Amino acid sequence: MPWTRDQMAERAAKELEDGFYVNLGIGMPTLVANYIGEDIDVTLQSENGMLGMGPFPADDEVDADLINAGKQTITELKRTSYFSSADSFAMIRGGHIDLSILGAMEVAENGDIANWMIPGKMVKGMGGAMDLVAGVKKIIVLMDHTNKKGESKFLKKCSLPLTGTNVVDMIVTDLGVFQRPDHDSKFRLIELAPDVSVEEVREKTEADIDVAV
Amino acid sequence: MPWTRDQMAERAAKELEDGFYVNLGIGMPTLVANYIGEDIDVTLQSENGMLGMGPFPADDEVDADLINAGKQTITELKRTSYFSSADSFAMIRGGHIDLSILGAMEVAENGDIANWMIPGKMVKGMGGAMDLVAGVKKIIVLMDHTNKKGESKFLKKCSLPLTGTNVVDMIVTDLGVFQRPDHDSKFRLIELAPDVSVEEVREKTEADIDVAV
Amino acid sequence: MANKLYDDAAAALEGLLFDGMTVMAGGFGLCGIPEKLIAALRDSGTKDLTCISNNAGVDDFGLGLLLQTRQIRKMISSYVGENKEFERQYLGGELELEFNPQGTLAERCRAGGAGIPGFFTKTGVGTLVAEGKEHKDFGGETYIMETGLTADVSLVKAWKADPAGNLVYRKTARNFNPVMATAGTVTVVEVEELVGPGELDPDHIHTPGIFVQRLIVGRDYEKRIEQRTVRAATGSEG
Amino acid sequence: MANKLYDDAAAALEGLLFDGMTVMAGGFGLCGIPEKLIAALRDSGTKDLTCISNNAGVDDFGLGLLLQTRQIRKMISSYVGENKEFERQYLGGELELEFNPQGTLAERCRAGGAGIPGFFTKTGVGTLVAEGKEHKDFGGETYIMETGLTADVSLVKAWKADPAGNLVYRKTARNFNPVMATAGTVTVVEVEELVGPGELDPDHIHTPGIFVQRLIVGRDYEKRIEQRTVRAATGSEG
Repeated sequence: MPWTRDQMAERAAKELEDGFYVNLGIGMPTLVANYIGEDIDVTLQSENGMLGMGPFPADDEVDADLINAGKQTITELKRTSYFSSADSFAMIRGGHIDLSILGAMEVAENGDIANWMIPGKMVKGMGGAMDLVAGVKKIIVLMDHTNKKGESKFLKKCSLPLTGTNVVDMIVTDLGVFQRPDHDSKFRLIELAPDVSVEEVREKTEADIDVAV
Repeated sequence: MPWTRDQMAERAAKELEDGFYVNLGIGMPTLVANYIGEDIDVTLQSENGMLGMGPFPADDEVDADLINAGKQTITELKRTSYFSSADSFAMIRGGHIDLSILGAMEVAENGDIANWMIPGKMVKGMGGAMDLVAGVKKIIVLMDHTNKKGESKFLKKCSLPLTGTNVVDMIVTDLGVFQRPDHDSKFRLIELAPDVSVEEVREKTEADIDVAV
Repeated sequence: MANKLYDDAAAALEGLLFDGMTVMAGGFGLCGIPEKLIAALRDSGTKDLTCISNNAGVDDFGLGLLLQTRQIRKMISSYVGENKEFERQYLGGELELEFNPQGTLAERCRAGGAGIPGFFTKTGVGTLVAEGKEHKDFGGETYIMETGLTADVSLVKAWKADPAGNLVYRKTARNFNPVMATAGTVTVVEVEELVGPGELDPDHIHTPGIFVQRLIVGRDYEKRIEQRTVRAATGSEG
Repeated sequence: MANKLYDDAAAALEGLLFDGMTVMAGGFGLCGIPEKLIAALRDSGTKDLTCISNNAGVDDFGLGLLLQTRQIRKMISSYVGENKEFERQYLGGELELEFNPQGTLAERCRAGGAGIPGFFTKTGVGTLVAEGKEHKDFGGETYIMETGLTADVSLVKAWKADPAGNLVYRKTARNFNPVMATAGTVTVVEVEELVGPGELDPDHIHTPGIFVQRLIVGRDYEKRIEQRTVRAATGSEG
C-alpha cells in the first residue's frame, strides 16, 4: 500500500538530525514539522526572514506581522531571530541551511528538479525555490510518484522548465525512497512503502535507477 | 598670510549644508567638526560602523567599545545608530554620504588623489580611503599647498600610487580654495587666504588651473 | 535637524512621482507592505509604473490596488500567485512581468543600495533565469551574473521611527523593507509609531536615518492576513 | 538543542586548527577583537596562518601576539599602521601582505558568507588595487571584480549570546564581527555574557545562531584603548 501524504512526511522527517537548520517548502513539506522526533532538536528557517519557527498560533495569538513563507500565521520560539529577506537568502545561498524538503512536479535521474512552471498555464513565480535548491546543503524532494494521468514524475530528463540542475539528493514518494550519496552517482531505491514491489516501482519510474532493497 | 590648519578646517566647514551626512578623514579633516555652524545640522559618519558621531567623551564616559575610525574614544548622540563594517561601506559605496573631507599627499588637475602610499616607505594601508573617494557624492581635500621641500602638492599628474581617479571636487589648502563644478571641468581658484596673491598660488601650483578671484 | 516628517502619505509623495517611474515596495505577501503609501500612489494616478516588489498584492489590497487602476506597466517579482487581476492583465498582454528568484531579487536590491552593479550567484544556473546572462566559473562551479536594482522612489513600511529617520521593523514584517530602503533615490517610509530622539536603542536600529528622506505616521493599519492558520489553544514552547 | 557552549577558548578551538589554515578575526583596531580566542590560537602554536582581519593588532595585543610568535604567514588587511613588529617582518620578507580597501574587505567577507563568489565595485579603479582584476563597464562607468572570502575558522567577539548562539554586539565593537561570523566554515565566538533562552529580543539579534558553531564566555576583558581622547567634562548632547 503506497504511503499517504502524512506517511511520506513522516518518512522524510527521519532525515532530520539533531542540531539541523531546515527549510520546509510550501505544501506537503510543511507536514514534516509534525513528525520531528522528540529526541532531536531542529530549527526551522522561513525564507521570509525568520529562524526558529514555532507552531501555528492559538486563536488569540494571531499576529499579522508574523507569518511563514506560505503566508500562514505562525509563532516564535525562545530561540527565534528575525532578519531581512537579503540576510535570509544570504543564509540560504551561503550554504548555511543543512536541509531543505521541497515539493516537485518532476525530478530527473541526474538530480534536476522542476517545480515552478508549467508552460501554457499561468506562472505564479519561483519564489525562493531556485535559491533553496542552489544553496542548501541537502535537498530532499517529497512528491507523488506519478501524476494524475499515472505518468512517472521521476524521469530520465525533466520536460518542464527547471528550478535547478543536479541538486536533488533524495526523493521520497508514495512508493518509496530514492537516494544518492553524491551528485555524480545514480539514485538508488533504498526503501519501499508497505506492499509496494520493486516491479511496481520500476514500472512507474522512467528514471534509470539502482535498486538496493 | 596663509591659513593655519584650523583656518583651513574652518573654511572647509563652510561647505557643509543643513541635513548633510558627512565622513571626515583622519588627521586634519577631524578638525572640521569643531567649526560646524550652529545654524546647520550635520550628521557625522564613522566608517567603523556608526552614524551620528558625538564629541570626545568626558574622562568618566570613556568606553573602549565606542571609537571612531581614527581609533579615538568618542560618544554617541540621541540620533546615533551602529552597524557592521559591511553595512557601513554599503552606505559609503552606495552613494549615501553627501560629503567626505580627506587629507592628501597629492592631487592632480584631473581630480586624481594620492593619499595612502609612498613607495620605499613602509605602507600602512589604505583603510577606507579608496572606498570613500569612490563612493561619496562630493570629495573635498584638505592639505598643505606644498610639501616640506616647498614643492607643489597640486600637480599636473600624481607621482604617488593613486587612491582614486578623477574623484576630487574641491581642494582647500593653506593658500586658497580650488573648485570645479563637475568632473569634466578644470579646477578654478575661487578664494585666497589673506594676503596671498594669485601670483604666489600660480608659482606654487604645478596643476593647470583657472583663476576666478 | 532637517525635517523628514510629513503630514500624510499624499504630502510625503508630493513632487516625487512621474509617469514611467520605477517604484520599489516592501512587503512579503501582505505582511509589512506600505499600505498608506500604496493607497496614495493609487490616488496620485501616476501611470506606467515599473514596480519592484516580491509579490503583487491581492485583487483589492496592496499593489493589487494599482493593478485595478492599470497604473502598473511592469512588475519585477518572485511570486504573484494570489492575484486574479494580475493573471488577467498578464495573459491579455497588458502587463510585463519579470520573475526573479526571491533571493536574487533581495540581493539585487541590496546591491543597488550598496553601489554594486553586478554580482554572481549559483541561483538559477541551468534554468530560464540564466538565459542571456553572463556565466562565469569560480572554483569549478558555474555562476551567473545578476545586476543591482535601484528605484526612483522606495516605499517602505517600518514599525517605529525617530525624528532622525532611524527605523525598527517588527517580526517578519521586516522582509524586503530594509534593502529597499537603501535602494531608493528617495525613500519614503510609513511607520506605526514615531518615538522621541534617543528612544530607539542605537545598537538595535535596523535602518539608519541616512536612508530615509521622508516619513509619515500611518493610522488604523488594516494588516490583512492571507492564511489565518491556528491551532487549538494549548501551551507550547520550544 | 545541540550544545554550542565550551568551557574556555582552548576547548572551543580544539580539533579545528591546522598549520596553513585561514583564520578571520573580527575587530577594528583593538575594538571588538576576540581577545581570548586570539590568545588561545597563540598558545596552540598553529603556524603558517593566513589571517583576514582589518588590522594586525599592536605589538603586544590582538593579532600582534601571533606576529611575535611568527605564526602568521600572510595578512589580508586594510590598515596595519600600529604595529612595529609587523613592519619589521614585512620589510624582512618574512610576512606576506595583501591590502584590501576596507569596504572591499568587508564586502568580500559578506559575499563569502552569502555564496557570492564575485561582485563588482568602483572602489580601487585606476589604482594598484585594480591590477590584474577583471574590469567591466556598467552604465558607462568602470568597475572591478572582487571575490568572496571565506575562512576555515572565524574568530568573533560579541557582547551577549543565548544558548542557541544568537548574538548581540555593542556599539562600534560590532564592526567586522557579523560578516566574519557568516564566512567561517566554523565560527567560534566569545562573549561577555551568556543570557537565557528568550532573553534576547528576536527583532534585535545581530547574528542568528545558525552562524555560530562554538561559543565561550570570556572573563576579565582587557579592551585596550589605542587613542584615549577626552574633553573637559561639560554636559553636551545633540
